[in-house]
Amino acid sequence: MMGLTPYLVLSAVLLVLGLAIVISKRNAIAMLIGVEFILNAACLNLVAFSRHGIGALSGQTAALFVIVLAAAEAVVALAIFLNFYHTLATVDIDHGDKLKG
Amino acid sequence: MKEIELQYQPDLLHEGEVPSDIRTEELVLNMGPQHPSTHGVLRVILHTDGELVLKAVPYIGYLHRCAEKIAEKVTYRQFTPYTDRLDYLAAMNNNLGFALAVEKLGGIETPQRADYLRVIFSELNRIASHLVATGSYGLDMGAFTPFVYCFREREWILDLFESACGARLTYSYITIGGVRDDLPDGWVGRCRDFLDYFEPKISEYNDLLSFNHIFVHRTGNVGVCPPDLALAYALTGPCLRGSGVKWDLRKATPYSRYDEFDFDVPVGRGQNGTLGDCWDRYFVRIEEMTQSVRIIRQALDRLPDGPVQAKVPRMLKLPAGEIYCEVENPRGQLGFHLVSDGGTSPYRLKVRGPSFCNLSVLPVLARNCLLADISALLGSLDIVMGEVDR
Amino acid sequence: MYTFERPHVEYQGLSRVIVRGAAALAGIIAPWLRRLAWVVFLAVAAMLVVFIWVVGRFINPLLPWFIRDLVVVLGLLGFACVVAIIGIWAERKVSGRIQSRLGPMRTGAWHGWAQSLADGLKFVQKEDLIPREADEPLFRLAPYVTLVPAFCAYLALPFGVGWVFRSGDVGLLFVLAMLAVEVLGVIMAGWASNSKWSLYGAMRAACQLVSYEIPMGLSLLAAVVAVGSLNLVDIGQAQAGGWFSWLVFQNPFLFLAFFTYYIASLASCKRSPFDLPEGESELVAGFHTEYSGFRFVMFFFAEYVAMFAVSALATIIFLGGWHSPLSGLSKGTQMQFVAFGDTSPLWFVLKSTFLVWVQMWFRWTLPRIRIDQVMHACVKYLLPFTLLLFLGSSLWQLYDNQAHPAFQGFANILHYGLGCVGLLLLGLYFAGAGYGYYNRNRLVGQMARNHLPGA
Amino acid sequence: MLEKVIFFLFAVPAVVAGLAILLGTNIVRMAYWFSAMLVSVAGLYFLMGAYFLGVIQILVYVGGVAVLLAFGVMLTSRKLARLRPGRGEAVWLAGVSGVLLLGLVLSIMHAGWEQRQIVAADSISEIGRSLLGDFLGPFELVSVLLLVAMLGAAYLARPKAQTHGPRDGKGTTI
Repeated sequence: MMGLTPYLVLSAVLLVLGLAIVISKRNAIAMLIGVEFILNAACLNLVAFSRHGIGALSGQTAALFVIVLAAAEAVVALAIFLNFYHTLATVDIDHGDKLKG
Repeated sequence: MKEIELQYQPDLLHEGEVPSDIRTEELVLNMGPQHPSTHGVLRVILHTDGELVLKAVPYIGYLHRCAEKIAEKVTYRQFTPYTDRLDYLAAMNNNLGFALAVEKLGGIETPQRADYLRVIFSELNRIASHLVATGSYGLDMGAFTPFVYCFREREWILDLFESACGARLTYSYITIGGVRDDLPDGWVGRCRDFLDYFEPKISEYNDLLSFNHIFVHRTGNVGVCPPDLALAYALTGPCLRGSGVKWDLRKATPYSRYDEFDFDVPVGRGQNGTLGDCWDRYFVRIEEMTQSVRIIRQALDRLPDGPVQAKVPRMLKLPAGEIYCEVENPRGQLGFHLVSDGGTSPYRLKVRGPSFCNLSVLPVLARNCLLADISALLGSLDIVMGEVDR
Repeated sequence: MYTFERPHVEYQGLSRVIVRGAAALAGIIAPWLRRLAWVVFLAVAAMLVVFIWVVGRFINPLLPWFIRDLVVVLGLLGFACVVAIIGIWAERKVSGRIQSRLGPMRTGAWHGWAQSLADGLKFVQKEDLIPREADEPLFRLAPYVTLVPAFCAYLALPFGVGWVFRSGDVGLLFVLAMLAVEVLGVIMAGWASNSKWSLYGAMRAACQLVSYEIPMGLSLLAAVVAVGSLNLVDIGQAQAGGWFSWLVFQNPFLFLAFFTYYIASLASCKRSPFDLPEGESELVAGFHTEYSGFRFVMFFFAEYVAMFAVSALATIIFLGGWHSPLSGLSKGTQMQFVAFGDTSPLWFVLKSTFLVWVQMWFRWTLPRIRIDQVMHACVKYLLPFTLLLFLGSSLWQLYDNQAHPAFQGFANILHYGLGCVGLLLLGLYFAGAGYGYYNRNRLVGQMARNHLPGA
Repeated sequence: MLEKVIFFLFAVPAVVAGLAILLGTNIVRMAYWFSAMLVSVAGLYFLMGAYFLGVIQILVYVGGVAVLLAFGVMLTSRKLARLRPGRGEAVWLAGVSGVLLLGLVLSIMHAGWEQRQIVAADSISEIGRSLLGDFLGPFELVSVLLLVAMLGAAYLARPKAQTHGPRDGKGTTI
């Protein structure tokens, strides 16, 4: 029987990896991947707590919400990036400081 | 005429058409010369944006064999086999066109039985050629079965040809002064058997392919070629008639003995979309097969006895002069411009290939269509690369 | 001047050992296979029967769980392979018969049954081509990513009560998820090939498969609402009792949902008329243009494995699963098969095979749809329609119970009526097939008969 | 024991995928590494008995979001943005992340969680009940949000220029 700790450590590693990806990449899609990493780390935490801690299945339910939100976020973000790409011909978010393309 | 050409001029219109506020990824796609739906060795350069084709430019010449130059070095009789190789799906019709041109310039009279046989064989070959065209059009649209059905029927025609002249693709049967051999015993009966078998099959193709909902939606309203555009680009044959222009050389300027037969000229009516779309071009071919069957039946009924070959010297010399003679091939008007200096071989022979002229309209029709429509367009124009490149 | 030079590529590592071994083995076996084709055929059939019997009778209850699992997984893997091999052969025979040809007749003794095995041997010995500009790791990985999820879907498919590897609460969702993962491999293949035709195929696959997952799932959910479980075994058991208790006849919404599911499943398997990702008259071969040899075989396998998987799902959800259509007539005493004692897997496989055959029938009859029509059909028609079906099915569940006797009576009449419609459709099918069979010589015409003696 | 093995079977690929994305420069491979991470996390959900969540993770994330990302990458990969930080930035980033990770791990180790094993019940119906019971408000909010996201994405991705769209009606292909 494994405890809660390995899951939490893994989720911490994923979180830090996601943060590092978001910070280091300038490509919008790579940054989106980083954000998804962070969300997955959070989900992992929630599920681990719902399995080992208090609160019955509310952790899983919350994780479900996170997945749904992440999907919606990815869709909107990609639509924005594609528009961005169409107007600026790049997905480098450093070029995003122009108000008009 | 001038403004029509300008209106449809592909390259003039293309500039500045893509709105400049959207930077699109224009992808240059090389379709062919090895591609399943280019019907041979055609190469089309497609400028695409996603699935949308902005511009299509055909590049030809992969099957060029200098047929016209060869004609200047061989005798008139020797050139007949070369005409087989022009439009290899309709070799009989090519033979007929060349023979008629030579006979017209040389003033050679052909026997009546030979004329009737010429009509029968070129109409049979028209059916065979249209079978290939419709079958492979189904294949282009992703329907495999009509292709096999059409080839099944074409096989019978090829058997008939084989028993008459020994060849199944390049016949050289219609020669200068008549046809090469008389019919073998029982050929007429077998031909009638085929016609009886074949006529009901046409409605089978209609059920399977022509009026198939998916097929109609793939080909209707696609590649619309209005009559003025078709005339401006000198389209002939089913491509012209598909645009609703009632022009068939067999009716308009009857050659051989076509004036003796009773048949209709089917034209596109735009019944499943717009007039002149791919479906109209396709369906004209289906209807023409019925008309060909009608002609063959009449010719078989009236087939006279007698010789099949006029007396023509082996080293035929034509009087000096020039002549242009056109016949209605399955793909359009095949023209031979023959210039003679009185020698045993032509001084110059210019061939007007219908596929070549029909292909010229592709860049106009293929602008702003989808990638899948390119194969629909190419299939409905029904080109044979042997004739385009000559 | 560009000169075309291409290094001769050989398989490497383990693949090389496998390929060489298979080739050597083929050299020894092939002559004997030809001579003893009948014996081999019967032996393979007998071995399959014995294997199923042994698994069903003895291994199941006695052994520790991991050996049992291993045996069952291997059995499922074998089953999937057999499905693919027979499917490829059957596709050729079906296409041949539809096109008034014979299809393969020479390989093996009986109607070319070994044709797909021979093809496999041929493909194994082919040169392993990887384009120079391809993204090699992804190029190598893609066939596995396509094939493995299709196999994984079988892990949750129940072939009968007790004939299931794992019957979880999420069986249905698991199968759907595995079918959804398959897209990833297709996109990977299309991208890694570094060919524009492949890329077009991958783009089309991504559009089409992701869009059609939604109507597919919604049609299935309409049935799930009627049963109240996502467990495939429960759904199957809810339809015990013969033809009229199949879910497809339960209410009009489910009747329509069956057809919407079937259309969407055609699209999700990339089968005609939705075979745009590999439409060969437009995209040469689509996403697997650059693949050859065994990697191509894996894509081919994946297609047939997925075809059976979606058909099996349709069988379980709508067509009564493993229940015989006649079981209502002889309640409690299901037809006893001498060796098995339980005929349910046979019924299951039979029904699924029928649906696979219908997929093949479609493929050899219909032309291909254009990409914009595919998307319009999904977003404008199929998606709202399945949403309505889902809503209707939910409402029907609300009223079709003891509290509303009048509606229940009406529903009961409708349900038997739909059953009769189903019987009528089946009868029409068999009448048509019988008519075609008895007039096969006349319909095919003299030409085919003269050229194909024995057809 | 077995649980530990399976845990590492899934945890290691997830971390490797993260590192590969962090250190890699090929954006297409990043998308596939990302899906590898998603599948690993789904495996961990299965390990924890959250079957429904695991399946949903595969269905929505791998079958939907990852495909979408791969699609987006293919559409925009012609001109790549900078995928690797400069040297100084990298050192700075590594330091900060290291410290952050260390702090997180240490705090997790010393938190002293009160741990109870919850018997995995019929999780789907439980989740369903909680979705329509305790979480009804968020549930409705999320559905509204999904609708808004759908409309927003459709609005953003609408065709801008009329001349550019595919055929409108009939006979405009000329």
